[in-house]
Amino acid sequence: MAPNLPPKAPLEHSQSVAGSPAAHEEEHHYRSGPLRWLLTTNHKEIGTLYLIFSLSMFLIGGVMALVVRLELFQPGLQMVQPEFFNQMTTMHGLIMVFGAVMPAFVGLANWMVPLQIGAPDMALPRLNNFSFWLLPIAFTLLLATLLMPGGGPNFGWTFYAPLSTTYAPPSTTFFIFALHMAGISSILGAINIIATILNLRAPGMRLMDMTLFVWTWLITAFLLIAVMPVLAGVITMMLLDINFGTSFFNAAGGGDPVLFQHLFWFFGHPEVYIMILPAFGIVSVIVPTFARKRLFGYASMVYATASIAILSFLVWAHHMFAVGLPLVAELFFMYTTMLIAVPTGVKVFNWITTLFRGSITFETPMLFALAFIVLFTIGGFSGLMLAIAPADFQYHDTYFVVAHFHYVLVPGAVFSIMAAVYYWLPKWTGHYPDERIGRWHFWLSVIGVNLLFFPMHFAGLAGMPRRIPDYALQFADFNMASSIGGFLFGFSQLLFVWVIVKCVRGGAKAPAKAWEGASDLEWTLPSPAPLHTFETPPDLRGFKFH
Amino acid sequence: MTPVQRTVTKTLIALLMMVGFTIALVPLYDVFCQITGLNGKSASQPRAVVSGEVDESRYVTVQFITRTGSGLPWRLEALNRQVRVHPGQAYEVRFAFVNHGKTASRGRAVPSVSPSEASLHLRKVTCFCFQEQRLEAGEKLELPMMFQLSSDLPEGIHTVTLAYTLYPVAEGPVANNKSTSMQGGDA
Amino acid sequence: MRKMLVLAALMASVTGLSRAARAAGWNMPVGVTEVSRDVYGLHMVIFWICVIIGVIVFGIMFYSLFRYRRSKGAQAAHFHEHTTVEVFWTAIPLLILVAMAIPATATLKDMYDASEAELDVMVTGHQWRWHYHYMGEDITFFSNLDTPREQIDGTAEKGENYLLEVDQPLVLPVGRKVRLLMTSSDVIHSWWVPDLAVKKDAVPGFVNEAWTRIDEPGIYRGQCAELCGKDHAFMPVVVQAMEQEAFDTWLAERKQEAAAAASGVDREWKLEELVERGEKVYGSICASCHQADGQGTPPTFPALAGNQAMMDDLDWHIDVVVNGVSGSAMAAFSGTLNPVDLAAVITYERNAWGNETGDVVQPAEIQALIDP
Amino acid sequence: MWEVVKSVLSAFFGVQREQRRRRDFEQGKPGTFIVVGIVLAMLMVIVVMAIAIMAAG
Repeated sequence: MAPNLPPKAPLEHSQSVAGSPAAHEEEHHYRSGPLRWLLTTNHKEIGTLYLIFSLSMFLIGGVMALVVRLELFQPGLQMVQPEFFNQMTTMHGLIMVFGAVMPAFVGLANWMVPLQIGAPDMALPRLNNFSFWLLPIAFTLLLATLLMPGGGPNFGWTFYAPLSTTYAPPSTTFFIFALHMAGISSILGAINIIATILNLRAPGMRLMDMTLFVWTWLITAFLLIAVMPVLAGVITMMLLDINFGTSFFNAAGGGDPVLFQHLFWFFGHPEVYIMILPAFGIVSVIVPTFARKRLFGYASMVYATASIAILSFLVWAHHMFAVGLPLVAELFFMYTTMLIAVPTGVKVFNWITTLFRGSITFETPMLFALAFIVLFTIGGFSGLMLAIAPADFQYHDTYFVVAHFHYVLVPGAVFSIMAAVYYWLPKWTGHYPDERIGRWHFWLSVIGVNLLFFPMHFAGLAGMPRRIPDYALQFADFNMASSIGGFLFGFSQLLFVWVIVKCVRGGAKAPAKAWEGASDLEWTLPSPAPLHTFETPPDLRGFKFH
Repeated sequence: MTPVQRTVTKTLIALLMMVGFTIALVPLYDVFCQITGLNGKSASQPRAVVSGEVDESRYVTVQFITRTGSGLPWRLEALNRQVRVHPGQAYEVRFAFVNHGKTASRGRAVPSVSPSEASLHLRKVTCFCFQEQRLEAGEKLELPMMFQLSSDLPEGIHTVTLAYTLYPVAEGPVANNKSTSMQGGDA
Repeated sequence: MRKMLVLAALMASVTGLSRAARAAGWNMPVGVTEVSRDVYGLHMVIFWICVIIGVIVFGIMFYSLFRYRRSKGAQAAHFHEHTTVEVFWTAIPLLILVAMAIPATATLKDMYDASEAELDVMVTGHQWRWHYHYMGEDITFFSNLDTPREQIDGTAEKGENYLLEVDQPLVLPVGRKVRLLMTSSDVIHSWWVPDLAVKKDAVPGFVNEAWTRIDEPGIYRGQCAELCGKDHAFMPVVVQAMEQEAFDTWLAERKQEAAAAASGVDREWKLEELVERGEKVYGSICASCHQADGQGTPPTFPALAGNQAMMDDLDWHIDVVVNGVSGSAMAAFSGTLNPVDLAAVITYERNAWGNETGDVVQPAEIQALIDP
Repeated sequence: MWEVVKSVLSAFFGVQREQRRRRDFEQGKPGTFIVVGIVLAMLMVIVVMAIAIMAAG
C-alpha cells in the first residue's frame, strides 16, 4: 500500500521546480506574524488562505441571500426597496460564484494537488501568492461599490447590456475592475495548477494514475484558460461602451445587445462546469474511500469529464432560447444540451455502481458526498427539462431556473466543498472534526437546503419570475417555505464554522491514514501534514493507485 | 528552459490565442449574423438587383415600422406602411424624415428584419439606413428605399416586417469613432 | 391482467396527482392555446421520464446504502469495470433523449411559424410598462400596473390580483392568429403570459416575433421576465381575450376614446384643467421613476420638485419630455402620448410640489412642435 | 488509426475499457488523440448542425 519511502531520489524532479522552492522558502521560514501570511509561498498556507477567504465570502454572500429571503418572506415591500434588493441579488450571485465557490476549489487544489501527486509545492509558488492576494483586493473593491453614489451593481450577476452599460449606476466601472482582478487571479491559478500537474508528478505516476480530483482540476484549469479571456473581453467592451463612447452593445450606435449575451454565455456555460467538475473529482475520491471499494469505471470518469468539458463550449445559447434566435440555432443548442446529459449521467451511474456491493460507512464527509449525488442529480433532472426548448419558454427566467442552478451549485458544488473539508481536515489539522456537530450540520443543511430550494420549482412553474422583490399572492406559500429553509440553512452554517475552529484547536488525534478506506498518496504523510512535504519525491513504482 | 517554463509558455500561448479569439469574436459575430440572418440583421451595404425570375405565384406582405429612440427630435414615417410584392420583384417605398427640433441634428435609422430568416433573402438596393442623415431645424426629407426579396424566400414566410429605429448620432469626434471604427458591421 | 390493472391504477393516480398539482397552482398551467397545451404535454413527459429514471437510480443507490452497510458486516467486492453495463447505460439515455427531441422539435417549429397572422400587435417594453400598438388600426396605449401603492407598502389589504393587474389590458380576439412583434425602447424586457406559453425578449433596436391563437375568452396574466431595473417586478402583462364581435366593439370604442382624448388640441386650456389632467398622466407614467412627490431617486432619476434648471428653461423641459434623453432612462413620449397629455404633464410638472412657475403649455404648442 | 478513432469515440460517451485505455496510454501519442478528438468534435458539430437544419426544414 505505502510507497517505498525513502525514495531513490531522482534528481530531475526537484530541479524541475522553478527557482528551486527550497531556496526561497528558507527566506520566510523564520518570519512570523502577519507578514508571514502576506508573503508566504507555501502551497499549504496559500491553500489555507484561499479556504478562509472563501468561507468569509460564503458568509457575506449568504447574509445577502438572507436579506433577499427576508424581503421575499411575504408579498409586499417590507424590508428593502427594489433598488437595494437588486443590488443584493447581484452581489450575492457575484460573490458566491467568483468569491466563494471558485476560490474554495482553488484552495483545495493548492492544498491537495501537490499532496496527491507527490510534489513538494506548486510549480510557481510566488505567482501563487500573487494570485491569492488579488482576490481580497478585488472583493473589497466590489463590496465598496455598495457604498458609492447610485449603489453597487444592480443588473444581476449576468449583467446583461444595456442594463449594465447605458443604464448602469456609476459604480459599474469599479465592478469591472474588480471582476478583471478576480479573472486574472483565476487565470494565474489555472496556469499554476496545469504546470504543477503536468511537471511535478512523482516519478512513476502517470496521468492515468492521478486521482480524479487532480484529473478534474486539470481539465477545469484548461477550461479556465479558455474562457476567462472571454469574460475579460466582454467586460472590457462594457468598459469601453460606458466610458469611451463605443457601441458594442448599444443598438443606437450600431451595436447589438444580444452580442453581449452570446459572449457572456460563451464564458458562462463553461464557467458552470468550472464550478462543478472539481466537485465531481471530490466525490469520486470520497465515495470509494467510505465504500471501501475501487471507483467504478475510473477511465470512463476521466473521459466523461473531458467530454463534458468539450461539450460545454457548444451549448451556451440554451441560456438564450427566449432571446429570439433563429429556429436552426434553437434546435442545434437544444440537441447539444440534451447530449451533455449523457456523460453527466455516466458519472452518476459510476458513483452508484461504486456503492453497489461495497462496505459502506457514513462519516460526515460521506454523508455530504451522498447528498451531493442525490441532490445534484435532481438539479440535473431539472436541467434536462430546461434543455427542451419549447418548454424552456415557460421555465426561462422563472424560479424554476433559480431552483435548478441552486440545486446544482449549493447541494452540488458547495456540499462537495464541505465534504472535502470534512474529509481532509484530519490531514490539515491532525484532528478529526467533531463527528456529532458534523452530523448536526449535515442534517440541518440537507433539510434547510431542500426546504429552501424545492418549493422554488413550484413557484417557477406557477409563474413567478426571478429577480423580483415583490410577487403575486399565489406564490406566497412557496416563498414563505423557501425563506424558512433559507434561514435554517444559513444559520446551520455557523455549525460548520464551529466544527472547523474546534478541529483546528484540538480533537481526536488523526493517524497518517485518517480514513480506513483511503488509499491516495496524501494519506502516506503524517497528520497534520508538515509544512514541507515530498521535498524528495516518493518513488511510486509499485504504489497501488486508486 | 525547464519543463515547468515550457508548460507555462505553452499555456500562455493558449491564453493569448483565446484573447485574440475573443477580440475576433465581435467582427465574426457580425459576419455570422449576416450569413445566417441571426437577429434579423440585414446587410449594411447596398446590393445590386438580381434580375431573375419573379415568382408570380405568390405574394409576400412587407410591413414597415418606424420608431424614434430617445434624444432625437425627429419623426420618421413610412409613406407606404405595407406593400404586397412578389418574391424577385424590385420595389421602391418612400420614407419621410422630419426634424421638429430647433437646431440641426444628425440621426441614423437602425434596421431590423423579422422573421430573422427573411433578412437573408432581403436585398436592399438603396436605403437611407446605410448612412446617417443630417437635418436642419424644421427640415423635411423624403427618402426612397428600394428592395428586392429574392425568389428563393422560404415558402413559409408570408409576412416580412422591416423596423427602423431612429437614433441620434452625437456631434463630435467620439461619435465618428462610434459608428465607424469600433463596429464592423453596423447592421 | 393483474399487471395491467396495477398499471392502470398507477396511471390514474399519476394523472390525478398532476391534475391536483395543477389545480393547486403547483404546476405549469395547461393554458388556452394549442401551443401551450403542447408545451404542457412536453413538460409532463420529460418530468415523468425524470421521475422514472430518478426512482430507478435512487432506488438502486438507497438499496446499496442499506444493504451494503459495513455495520451489517458487508464485505467490499472487487469489481470496478463492466463494459457491457456501461454501454447499456450510455445508450439508454441517448435513446430516451432522441425520443424526446422529436416532439420537442415539432412543437418548436410550430412556435416559430408566425405566418398568416390575422392581427399584428407591436409590443414595446418601457421601463416599467408595456406599450401596445395595434398595427393597421392606429390604436396605441400604455398598459400600467394598477395595484395601488398602499397595497405594496402594506398599508392596505392586498387585492386578489395583486401586482398582476393593469389599467388597460391587451385585448385580443379568440380563435384568430395574432402576431406579436416585440421590441423595447430602453433595456431588454421579456413579454410573458404563461397561459399562452409565449415568452419572448423585447430587445432595444431589434424586432422579435411570436404568435398566439387563444381558444377561450378570459383574462390571462403574466409578468416581465427579464430583469429590467428597479421596477422589474411591477410591469405585469394582462391579456383579455374576447369573442370576435366583442373585440370589434371594443376596437370601435377604443378608436372613439382615442379621438376624444386627443381632441381639444386646438382649444385654449386653463391651468387648472391641465394640472388636473397632468396629475393623472404623471401618476401613471412618470411617478415610477421621478416619484409621486417629484423627488426622484438621484443620481439615476433626477428630482423634478425644485429643479431650477427645468423651471428656468421651458423649451428644454418640453424637449426632454417630448424627445427623451439619449442614453438614459428618459424615453421620448412624442410617439406614445398625445399632445394634450404631453402639454398637461409638462404644465403639471411646472406647477406642482412648490414649482410655482405659473407656466401654461398649450396642447397646440406641442402639436406644432411635433408636426410642424 | 481506426483504433484511435474508436477510443476517442468511446471517450465521447464516457465509456472506456481498462485494457484499451492501458494500451492507448502505453502505445499512443497524446498528440494523435488530441487531433482526432478535435476533428471528431468538429464532425459532431457538423452532424448536429445538419440534423438541426434538416429538422428546421
